Amino acid sequence: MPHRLLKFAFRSTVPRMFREPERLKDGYDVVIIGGGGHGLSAAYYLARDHGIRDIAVLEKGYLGGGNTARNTTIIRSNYLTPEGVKFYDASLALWAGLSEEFDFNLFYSQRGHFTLAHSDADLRTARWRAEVNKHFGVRSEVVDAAFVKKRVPQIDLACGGHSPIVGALYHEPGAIARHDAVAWGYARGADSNGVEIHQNTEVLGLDVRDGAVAGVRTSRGHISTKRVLCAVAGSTPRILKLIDLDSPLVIHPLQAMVSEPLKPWLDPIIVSSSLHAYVSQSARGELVMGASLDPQELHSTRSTLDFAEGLAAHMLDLFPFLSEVKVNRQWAGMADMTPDFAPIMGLTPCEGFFLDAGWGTWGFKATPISGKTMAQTVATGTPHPLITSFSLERFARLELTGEKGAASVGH
Amino acid sequence: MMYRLPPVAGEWIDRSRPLAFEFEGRSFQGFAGDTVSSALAAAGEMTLGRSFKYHRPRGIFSFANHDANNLFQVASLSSGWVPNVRGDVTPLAAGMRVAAVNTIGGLARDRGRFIEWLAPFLPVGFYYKAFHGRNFPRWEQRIRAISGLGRIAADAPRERTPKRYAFCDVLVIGAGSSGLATALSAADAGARVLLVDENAHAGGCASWTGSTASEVGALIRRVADNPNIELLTGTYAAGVYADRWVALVEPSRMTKVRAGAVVFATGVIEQPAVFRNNDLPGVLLGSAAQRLLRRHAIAPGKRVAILTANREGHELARDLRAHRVEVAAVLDLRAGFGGDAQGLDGVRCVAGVVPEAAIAGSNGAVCALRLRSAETIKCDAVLMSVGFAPASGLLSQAGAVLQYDMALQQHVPVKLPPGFFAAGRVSGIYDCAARRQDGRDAGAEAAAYARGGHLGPRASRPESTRQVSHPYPVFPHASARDFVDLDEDIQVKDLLGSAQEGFDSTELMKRFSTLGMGPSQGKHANLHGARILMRSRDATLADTALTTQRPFYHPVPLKHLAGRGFHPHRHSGVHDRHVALDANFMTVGGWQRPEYYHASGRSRTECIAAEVRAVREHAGLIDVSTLGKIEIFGPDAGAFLDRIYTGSFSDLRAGMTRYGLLLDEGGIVRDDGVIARLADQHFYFTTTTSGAANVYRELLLWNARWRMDCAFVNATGQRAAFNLAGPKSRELLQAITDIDLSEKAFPFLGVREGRVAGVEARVLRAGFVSSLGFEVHVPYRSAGPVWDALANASGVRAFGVEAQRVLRLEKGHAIVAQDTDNLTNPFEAGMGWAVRMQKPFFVGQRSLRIHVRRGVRQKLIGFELAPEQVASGAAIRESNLLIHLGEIAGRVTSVAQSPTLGRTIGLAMAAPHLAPPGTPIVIRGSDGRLVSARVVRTPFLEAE
Amino acid sequence: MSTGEKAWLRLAEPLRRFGVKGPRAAALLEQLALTVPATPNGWSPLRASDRDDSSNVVGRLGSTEFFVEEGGDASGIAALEKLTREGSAGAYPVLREDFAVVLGGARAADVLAQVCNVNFAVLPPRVVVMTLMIGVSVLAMPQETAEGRIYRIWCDPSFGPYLQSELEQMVNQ
Amino acid sequence: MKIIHCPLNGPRPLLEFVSAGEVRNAPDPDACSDAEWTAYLFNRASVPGVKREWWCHTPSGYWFIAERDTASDEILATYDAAELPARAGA
Repeated sequence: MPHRLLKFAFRSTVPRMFREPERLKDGYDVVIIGGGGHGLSAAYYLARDHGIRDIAVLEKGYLGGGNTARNTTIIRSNYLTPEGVKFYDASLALWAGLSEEFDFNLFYSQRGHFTLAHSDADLRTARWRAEVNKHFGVRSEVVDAAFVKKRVPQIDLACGGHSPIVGALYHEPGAIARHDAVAWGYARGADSNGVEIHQNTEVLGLDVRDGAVAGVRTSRGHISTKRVLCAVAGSTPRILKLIDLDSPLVIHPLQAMVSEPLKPWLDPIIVSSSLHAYVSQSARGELVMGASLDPQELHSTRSTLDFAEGLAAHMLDLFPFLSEVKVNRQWAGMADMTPDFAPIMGLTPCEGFFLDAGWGTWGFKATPISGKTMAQTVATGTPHPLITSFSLERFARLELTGEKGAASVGH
Repeated sequence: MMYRLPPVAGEWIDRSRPLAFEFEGRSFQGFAGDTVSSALAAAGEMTLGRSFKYHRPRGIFSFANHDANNLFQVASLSSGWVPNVRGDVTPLAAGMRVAAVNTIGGLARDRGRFIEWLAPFLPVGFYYKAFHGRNFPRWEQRIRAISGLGRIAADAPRERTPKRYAFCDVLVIGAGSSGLATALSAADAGARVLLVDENAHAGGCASWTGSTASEVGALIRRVADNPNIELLTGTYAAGVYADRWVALVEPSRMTKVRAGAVVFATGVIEQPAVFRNNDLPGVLLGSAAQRLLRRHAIAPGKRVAILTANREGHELARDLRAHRVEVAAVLDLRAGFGGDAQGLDGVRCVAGVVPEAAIAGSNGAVCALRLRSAETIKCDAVLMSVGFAPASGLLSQAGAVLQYDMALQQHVPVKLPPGFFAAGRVSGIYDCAARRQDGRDAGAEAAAYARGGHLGPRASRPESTRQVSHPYPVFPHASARDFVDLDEDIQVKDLLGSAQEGFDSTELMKRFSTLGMGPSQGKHANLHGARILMRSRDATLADTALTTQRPFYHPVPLKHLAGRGFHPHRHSGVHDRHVALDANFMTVGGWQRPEYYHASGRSRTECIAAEVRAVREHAGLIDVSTLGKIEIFGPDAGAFLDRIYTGSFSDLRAGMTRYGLLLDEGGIVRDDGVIARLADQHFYFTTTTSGAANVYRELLLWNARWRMDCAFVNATGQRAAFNLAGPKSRELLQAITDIDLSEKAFPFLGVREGRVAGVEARVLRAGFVSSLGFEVHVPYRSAGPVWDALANASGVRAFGVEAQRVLRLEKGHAIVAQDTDNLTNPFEAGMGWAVRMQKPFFVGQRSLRIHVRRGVRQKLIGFELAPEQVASGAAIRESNLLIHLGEIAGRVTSVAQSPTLGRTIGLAMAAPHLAPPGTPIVIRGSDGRLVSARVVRTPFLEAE
Repeated sequence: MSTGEKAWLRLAEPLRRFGVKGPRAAALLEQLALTVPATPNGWSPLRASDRDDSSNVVGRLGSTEFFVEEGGDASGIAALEKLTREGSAGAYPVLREDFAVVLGGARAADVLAQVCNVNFAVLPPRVVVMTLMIGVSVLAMPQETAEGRIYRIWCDPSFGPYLQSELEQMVNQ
Repeated sequence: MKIIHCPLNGPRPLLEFVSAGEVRNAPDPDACSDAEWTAYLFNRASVPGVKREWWCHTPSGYWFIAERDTASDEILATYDAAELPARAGA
């Protein structure tokens, strides 16, 4: 038994993991809108690496209650574009050390990640990603169907005879983590570095003077500040509206569902872009399943039956023996999609207003690196080298990233 | 100990039909009408399962699918092992083999029970605070091994259960007395009513709460006799979705019903009292005892104690005595119980009771209940009737607003979305007559709404003031085991601990403690969890919302959701010919297409090479029916195409074709095809196979915006198309057509209409795979004979998609979406020649101007490998990277060994500075080897 | 809802099919003394002389497109083909090689309920429904005949084999 | 599943429709600046609210206009594209 457990037996009270400040101060050095993984991570690195501790994190609801709480926790770096691969690879490097860093177990678990190919077009994309990944030292390989069968003996390679699996992109570093714990870990880290976290605090307005941020109006009073970081994913358009900033973001629901707990049988993460389905088994034994975005714009986390029906059909194409396995719950998050499937990070035309958005279906895996790079960007006022190609102006320059080519299913 | 009673009026079991089954390797017998759990209970089995975390012995608790105590691994005659079967509600079947889930070495000797000894070291969220570090992978493996419940059987078959659509005016969910009354009144108002109940029979709890079995029976008969009402029992509403779209799960089918109006008569979920060892087998809910008694004629014990705080508990006592079950005591948490105890003379009724702990006997089940008064009551069952929570899951899915009513100590719906209604106990109405009245009113309102009408406000709403729920039946114990959530083994201290650590909102507490995350989704736990949290914050439930409730209300098997599983696919008019020719099929855009044709004793590569050679040396035939085929008629047809495609078509002569390139508004290459002008106001053109449907829809959208005078016809599936290609194609085709194919009469890029093999055909001079070739388009139903005529012409060989790829590559033709990607503009793809920038307008033109000004950032080039490289076995594959000075400088988009040229040739998207012909380039093979190649002009093959 | 009698499926051969669309399509039908269904997405017997349960029908798809199915010598279709081929302004030919089946029997509605999310019970009797059937775009037309209510169903011929095999499986259950 | 009232085919489930997003008027390509053009290309009014959108009933290939609240997903009106100028003006 790990020694850490021993102390529990002899300790009656435990300290709060993060304080609950009575009131907002009149001003902060930096205000971060959004108490999800990204906002808290940015706060943590600002305080730890840049000595900026006078920070308020404002969360409309509860800590990590947005997409951090709703995503399906898949972590990988097998992207298609050099900028994407480098960015997410840096994220994985940070992920690996977080549990120790926070002395808080995020259940970061490397399981291996398969992107199944059902056609030669799929294989072409898989190889493209593998080649770019390897060029940057990221462990990805195109493997044959037999290799898939070896790692997942139960899978039906024929997919019921409808779209046989011809191979896959195998990404060994692919991992999952306990999503809530990520927000809590960063919250604890930020809190211990002096950051104030204010839950149930909604941003109602932004003061802008001569094109520069001056303050934030909240449901709990006014704050003056010269630097604001917006990290609110699906709510980004609402915030941008407050300073009349246009963006290419469109909000789409991203749905998921989870089965009853089963004894462990599925080790790696399985994604099929042709079947629009992905699945992994959590530490609790639940199958966490998802598919691609809902096609229409919608600012809601409602669930649909046709999503569950379609996904179930594809799950049974891959794993016919799951017919009697029950789905416990479905839910949805609001994904802020960009035209080129890459995030929007960095400075904006409004001085002092920094944007961390466009996280679509890939935000969770970027939690550490988005925080780290945005922290440096906010601290220095110039974009971190890893995020220069994710700038908001790229659209005006008609210089989109090429990530879309690999993102038919964003997991 | 539980045991079977003599026949009970209205029992659900059929004593004439005994069913033999097996549990944990031992033989048992129940009756038809039993559930797995009731059959075991009748046989005196108290421990039916082990808990999720501590592996504590568990037995029947809610007997209503509101807890996860009795989850089984079940193998029936019809299926292999099925995990997580809910024994409380699963009908017993003959020959079932049943075992408890989540045990190590069987239920009785479960080695997992020792985990409980570690309990002091495992506080709430302990796993967040330990196991990390170097050894995590090892720890995680162990944690995974002990977590989870049932086991999958990898050899279980794919079950194909049907799904159906249904429509009704009024859907009533719940066939208790409120639901039955609702259905009848809605039907009387002329509505077509669908009435569903998750139980095997209608009636709900009515027969033991105020009505007699015969009264309920009468209601049920009236419903059965009413032609406007369809009653589905053993069917639960799993989810409520937009526009009153409701998923009904039947044992072997899912029905998706569209309801004009929905009435929730879902009743309530009884909530336990929380005290030490309240999870012991033999400690169960009063309503569970009632179900066992009335439906399955099972006595909850030989000597039972009733822990109550409402009239229902005293009624239960009366009921048990009426069935000759000894009631040791009625222990009421309330200071007094007024008239509730009437008719219980001889039974000890105590008020103001505070429970201390249940005590386990040698069999692991309860043998006594100790009170704070230090008194101990010997009993083999403790029945808890201390309060209820509304079965509001479906209501909140529908968007209802529920509020906590302090008088009732229950959440009640205060606002329902249009078309939704609630009736009975779910609204806090408990008195039986009032429930029926409420149902009648709701039924009338629902029927009116479904007809598009609306009834005014009700004259009077039945009073709902009788308090049946104790405000705080929670009695924490110093040494815990006072369970709030039995699914997850969550005790009071766990919730207090979570709050203490800062997880002090309902959502955060749920997530940190996993309260309500188990298989029963907190049906018996969320309310007390919220009560404990609120008390710890000196607040009341009126100050907070319950955590959001999402689908599904009860879990749904994947097979029900998946249904039969349909996979729409398309067959060309000559699919049977391909089969006869032993084609190797591939799926493209929903079509089954020949990849290549097997030739005995030849490898795939050899077959493809032979097909290529046939085209180069003689003539080959390929089925290109999958190409999109669109016709445009009308005065504006030409002008419309000018605006859609990059080229110009209004000046195209009738009888001629021109290459068409389609961009999106961003100037990115989207699709291409050949556009033929058949007459002044009539164009016929092709699109890529996978683009067909979208391009047609997009054209319709553009014209919905432009409103030009032209009409569109999608002929994709209606016409077959075959390409006869190769030096001999002309003379072979000429033999079976009345069209003059001579170069003069039918020049390159020409199009003609005439007869081929006696069939009306459109013939296009095509150059995609060979300098000389004819694409023959004929009606779908005439495809067979035309194909035969072409295929049987002397020396013609059928070729597939793979050969076509090689052939077009030799001709240097790019394939959209293979040689281009989401960022490619026409100039980068070497298709600038097809773009008329000087036209007044075309889709994508404005963006192209920007692209042009900025200059190309990549260029599609042709390359060939040095022969010695090929000799040395260097293998280049599509998507391999071009490397220049250690950096990525492009990628291979197409590559093939050309049988005609005897060289490895390919196309690559490369940095512009590498584009000039003759430039040496380096390609990194998949094996990491660097292979040198040379940029060459395309086409690789000028003319055959 | 269902009697003991089963549902049946029959291929609608040897009827012929043809279509005409465009602003003057209706005029063309009238010129040939063929019926023009009064309302969009309605159908009627092809000629005034055809009975309600005739296999000769004309359906109106939207407002300016028409779909004709005709047996016997199919003279109506022949005339339409001729005129449109010669190029009649505003009325354009639509090749119709559709896969065509007839679904009937007491339990036909039960089969439909498994493949199609349209409530025919509440639709007018002479309606042509453009909808999806297990993933395939179809035209469906209810008709009262001596055999009771039947459903005439058409779809893109390349989907024919798929639709036929799925429908047959369900009919046989 | 949501019901959409197609002006041509009547109420049908969402399954039968695809959307092309908001009705937007392109700036004059010859008069507008690159910035105006790229703004038209990419930027969206993605604040929740009632929007006029293009919808297509796929089995009939019929495009029409739907006014939809992107917060509640409620569809307030559907009509033929020919009515667009009048409605947009209104």
